[in-house]
Amino acid sequence: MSEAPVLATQGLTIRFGGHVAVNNVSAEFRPGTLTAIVGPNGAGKTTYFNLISGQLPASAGKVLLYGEDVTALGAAQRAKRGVGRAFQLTNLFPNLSVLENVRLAVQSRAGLGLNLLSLWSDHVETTEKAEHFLHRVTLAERRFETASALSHGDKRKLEVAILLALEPDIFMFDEPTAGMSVDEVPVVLDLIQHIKAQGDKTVLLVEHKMDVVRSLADRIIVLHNGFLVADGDPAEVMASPIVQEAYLGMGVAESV
Amino acid sequence: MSEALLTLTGVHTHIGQYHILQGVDLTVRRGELTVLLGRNGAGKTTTLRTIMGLWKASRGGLVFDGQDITRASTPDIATAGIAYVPENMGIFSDLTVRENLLLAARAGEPDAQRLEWIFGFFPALKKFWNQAAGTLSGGQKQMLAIARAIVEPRKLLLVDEPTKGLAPAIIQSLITAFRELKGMETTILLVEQNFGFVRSLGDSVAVMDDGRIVHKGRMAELAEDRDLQQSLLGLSLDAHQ
Amino acid sequence: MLHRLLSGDFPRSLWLSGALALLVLVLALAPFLFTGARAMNVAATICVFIVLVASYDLLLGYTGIVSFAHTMFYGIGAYGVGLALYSIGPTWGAMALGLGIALLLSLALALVIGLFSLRVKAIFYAMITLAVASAFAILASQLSDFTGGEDGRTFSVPEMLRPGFRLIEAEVFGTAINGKLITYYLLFFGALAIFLFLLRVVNSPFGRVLQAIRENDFRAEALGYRTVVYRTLANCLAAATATLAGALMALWLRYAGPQTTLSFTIMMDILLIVVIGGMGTLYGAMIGSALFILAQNYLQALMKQASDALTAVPVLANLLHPDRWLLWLGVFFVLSVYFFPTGIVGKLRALKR
Amino acid sequence: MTPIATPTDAELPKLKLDWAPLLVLPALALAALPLIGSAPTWVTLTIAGLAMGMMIFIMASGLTLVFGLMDVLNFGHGAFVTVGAFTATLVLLPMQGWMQADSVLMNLTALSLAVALAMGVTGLLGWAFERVIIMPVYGQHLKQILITMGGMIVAEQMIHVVWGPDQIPLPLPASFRGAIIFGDAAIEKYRLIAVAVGLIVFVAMFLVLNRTKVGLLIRAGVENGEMVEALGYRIRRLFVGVFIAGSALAGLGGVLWGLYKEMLTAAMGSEIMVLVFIVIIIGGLGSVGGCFIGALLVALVANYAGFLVPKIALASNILLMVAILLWRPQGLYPVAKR
Repeated sequence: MSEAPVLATQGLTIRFGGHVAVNNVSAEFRPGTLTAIVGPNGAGKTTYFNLISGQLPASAGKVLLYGEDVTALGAAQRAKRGVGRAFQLTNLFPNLSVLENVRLAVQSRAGLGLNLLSLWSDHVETTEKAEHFLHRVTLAERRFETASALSHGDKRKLEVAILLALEPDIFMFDEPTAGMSVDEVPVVLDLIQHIKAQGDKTVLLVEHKMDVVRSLADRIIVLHNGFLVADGDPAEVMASPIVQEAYLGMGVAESV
Repeated sequence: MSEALLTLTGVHTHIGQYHILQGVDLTVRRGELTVLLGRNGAGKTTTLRTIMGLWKASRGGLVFDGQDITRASTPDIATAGIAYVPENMGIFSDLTVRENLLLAARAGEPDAQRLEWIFGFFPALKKFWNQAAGTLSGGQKQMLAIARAIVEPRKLLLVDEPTKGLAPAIIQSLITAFRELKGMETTILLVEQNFGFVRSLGDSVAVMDDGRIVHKGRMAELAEDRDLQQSLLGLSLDAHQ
Repeated sequence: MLHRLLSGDFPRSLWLSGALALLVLVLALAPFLFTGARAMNVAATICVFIVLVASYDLLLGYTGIVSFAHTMFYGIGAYGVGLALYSIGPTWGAMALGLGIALLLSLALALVIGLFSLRVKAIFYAMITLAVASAFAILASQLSDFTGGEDGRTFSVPEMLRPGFRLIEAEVFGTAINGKLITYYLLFFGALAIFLFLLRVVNSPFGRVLQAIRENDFRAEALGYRTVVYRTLANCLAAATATLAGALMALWLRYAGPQTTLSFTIMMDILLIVVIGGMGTLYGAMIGSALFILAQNYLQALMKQASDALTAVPVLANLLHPDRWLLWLGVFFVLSVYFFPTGIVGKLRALKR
Repeated sequence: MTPIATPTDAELPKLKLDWAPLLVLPALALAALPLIGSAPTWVTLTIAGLAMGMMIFIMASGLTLVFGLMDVLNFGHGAFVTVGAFTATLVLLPMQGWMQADSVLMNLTALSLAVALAMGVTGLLGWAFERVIIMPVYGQHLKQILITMGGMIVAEQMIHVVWGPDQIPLPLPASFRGAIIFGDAAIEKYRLIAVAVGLIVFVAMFLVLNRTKVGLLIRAGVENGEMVEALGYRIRRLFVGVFIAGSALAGLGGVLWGLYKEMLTAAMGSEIMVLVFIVIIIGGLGSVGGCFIGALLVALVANYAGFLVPKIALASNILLMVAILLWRPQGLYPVAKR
């Protein structure tokens, strides 16, 4: 844990009207680690993600990437700097083919977007790369279908493939297995495990399922009502009375 | 066993090109709390939405209180006596707590005595009475959503995963609320993934998978039978132990 | 060769390919096939409209931007060339200068409007462009000392483009090789080149990003594409192309005025052609323009006959009066948005399957 | 691990009223005074601006509310303005005698009848428009823009078919003509009436939205229509009702505007739509309060600019829009969630 943090938030805050959805959250994230962000519904987890990846502008505080202040930058510029984001609700290009969905990510990574005089179909290397990533999420056979025709589980996988194709330094997964069938879940969990094992990537994971969190995370951050209420090693966090009180539901079991 | 209040017979529901419900048979008995369990994507929310008329059944029939509601519109179903608390709670965040409840009281102002009874287990609502609902916390919104469904007596209450991600203290108030409602002979159909929350509350239980009901029975039996729990609920139980 | 020329984007329908080939052939040989001035006018207008509509399709069909300012850019092109030739004199230099200034003005306006209002949703942009375009049209007729006001400006073109000019004395297949013919081929080859350029743009990596933005701009942004940049660029491209179309039209008419270039009726025509032809296909612009311009020129005459025949029934006569052309256009437009959302090209492509 | 303070159920912060846009209005009026130089001229222009602003507000309010409720922007809204004005002639021209009689009562009777008919017809037309043109394209912005534009063209052409291609003069009723002399400033009576009508509409709309159950339902429906249905209300009926009311208001605006100009043309609706769009953009799409302020701003600027630099009167409104959007990119009163 001696490496410098890739990503840090300092006093990050956002208000919607009078409601403070994320309140003064400071945390640092280092390469080779997987941090799970947990908390009750409405705790601000997804909003915190949106603040980091730039979908929402912060009301106060900073987001630092490699020590550089990126708070004023938009989502696209942060994506260019290595922040990759998968969404909780599937968020695809519905009328484009599965392959084109992934190729758009590959192309963004390769910086080809503004090339307006070459033929899209001439960029063979982007196609090959996209097919490779589709293969990894077991979607290669469906590459010519339109994205909207995929089943829910396959859409989730495509979402993951797009994230992989961006080849980011920071992977942000927002409930990647939500709504997936039992046999599809391991494919995605293995992928996340694999990313973490590469050692130079930073993974952030919002997840409800505690078994998933327990099997993957090196560290847990607990958000509650927009505040960061706990941050540390999984065993310690799980054992902490504040966290049990706030989230893990131990109190309920006793009272029932 | 009491008589049936709501009966679903072979209900199929399509959403776009997806065939979500594939022949659901379900009976909700008067005065009982029926729990609908199942993993994500099994079709629980779709079942509730189909009952509410928000999505139309493509085949099969729904009978509520002796009335065929298969083709009825959502407002008609609501007027017939079904209240709905959706998964996202459906709070009107620009309106105050009071205005949210006012909309649910179709006759005019909400009954004061009933309000006091609701404040008894959801005190936060009284505290933030004239506050925009959007400024409430997630738990307080859930309280408001349930309060809105019970501010007038309804024949049947549909509640979709009320505990999802809530803090224990709030879950505790929900348990109190549901106990109170059971005491008043309210019929409830509750969708849940949190087995711990419903095991002591439920009378009947139905388990869904892949758009069908795969198990029906008494909650007491399921609560005792660990093997049955394991075989039926597998992953979702592990996730919430 | 054809693959590279068409950027790999073939018509993908036998009927469509046939119709397009026929259209290109007829347009290419028009001076030798038709003799009347009217027929030549129709052919020239089709050429210009193909460019104008195709550039609008880049916005509407590919990027999902609704703009009502397209005629403004078209007008800038026409006035740019026209006013330069009018005030400096009929030289190639004046023409180039006028075109250059027009392009710069169009690009500047497109950039400003784009950066300003493309951040938000389609409706917002539609309203702003409508407001700006009508302000521009009013401005153009108010500044009558400069623009000629409502009357517009009639001007002379460089000698080579004048009807009196003869390239060769002999006639070819009974057609004089004069300045008018040269102007026509300037229009035809200009239009062809611009169309092929647009076809390349929509099939480039950039074009795919535009489609992605149309589908889901939020997601495109999260992939690292700055949607404002892409939309603005598309906007500028479309504006520049429309400016060129305006310049070509002015050369053909040797006139620039508010009715022929800035009027809202032309904006409606463009919208209608894009929808009827098929949004997001570019070929729709070709088929749509051809059909529309033909109908406009020959159906209106038919309407007049019908209206004259029905003077006994005033309401019917009114309905069929040639001035009510726009009424039927509007009805047709609404119906085609409902019933032919994919347009002629979409229908023809579906036929194949 | 780092334990951090647990949050509490602290008092939630209250939302504050946003005053800044309200101050722009007097600021603008005061800034114009030295430019114009003469106080009486300034008074006349300001009153004219307020009157015009009120009329634009009446026309724009329905449009912005329908957008807020249904996420539908009707580019054909201007047709209701024109139809309203032309319909009024069906009463006003035959009743010219009453209109020109020297009796406030007779004038008002004729006018009320005309307004009632105009609002009735445009309301009905709105209902038909919603059914035929808009209902099939809910939620599809692109098609909405195209199709409502088409509807606008058809309506405008139908005016020609029914009323012929010529302009129709529409004189003011006798008792509304002339001006009140106030010091050195002449204030036209009709402008004062327009201001009064506009204020009444604004206050009524505010009260309906905030003090009645229907208003509550409208505000709730803006946010989550499905839930309103699940509570047992027919949201479609509510939406159609709002659409009809908005169309009828446009009709009312059309009558007022027609009398103001004393001349009707089939294109008057589409011409005024440009101002209406600028107004609702400035106000913040969907915001009735913003629409009110925006309308007054636009009209004041139009009148001041029309006096100071007549050639660029309309362009001045574009500049105003640019300035406001640079200050508040979502308009003066942005509506949440959009």
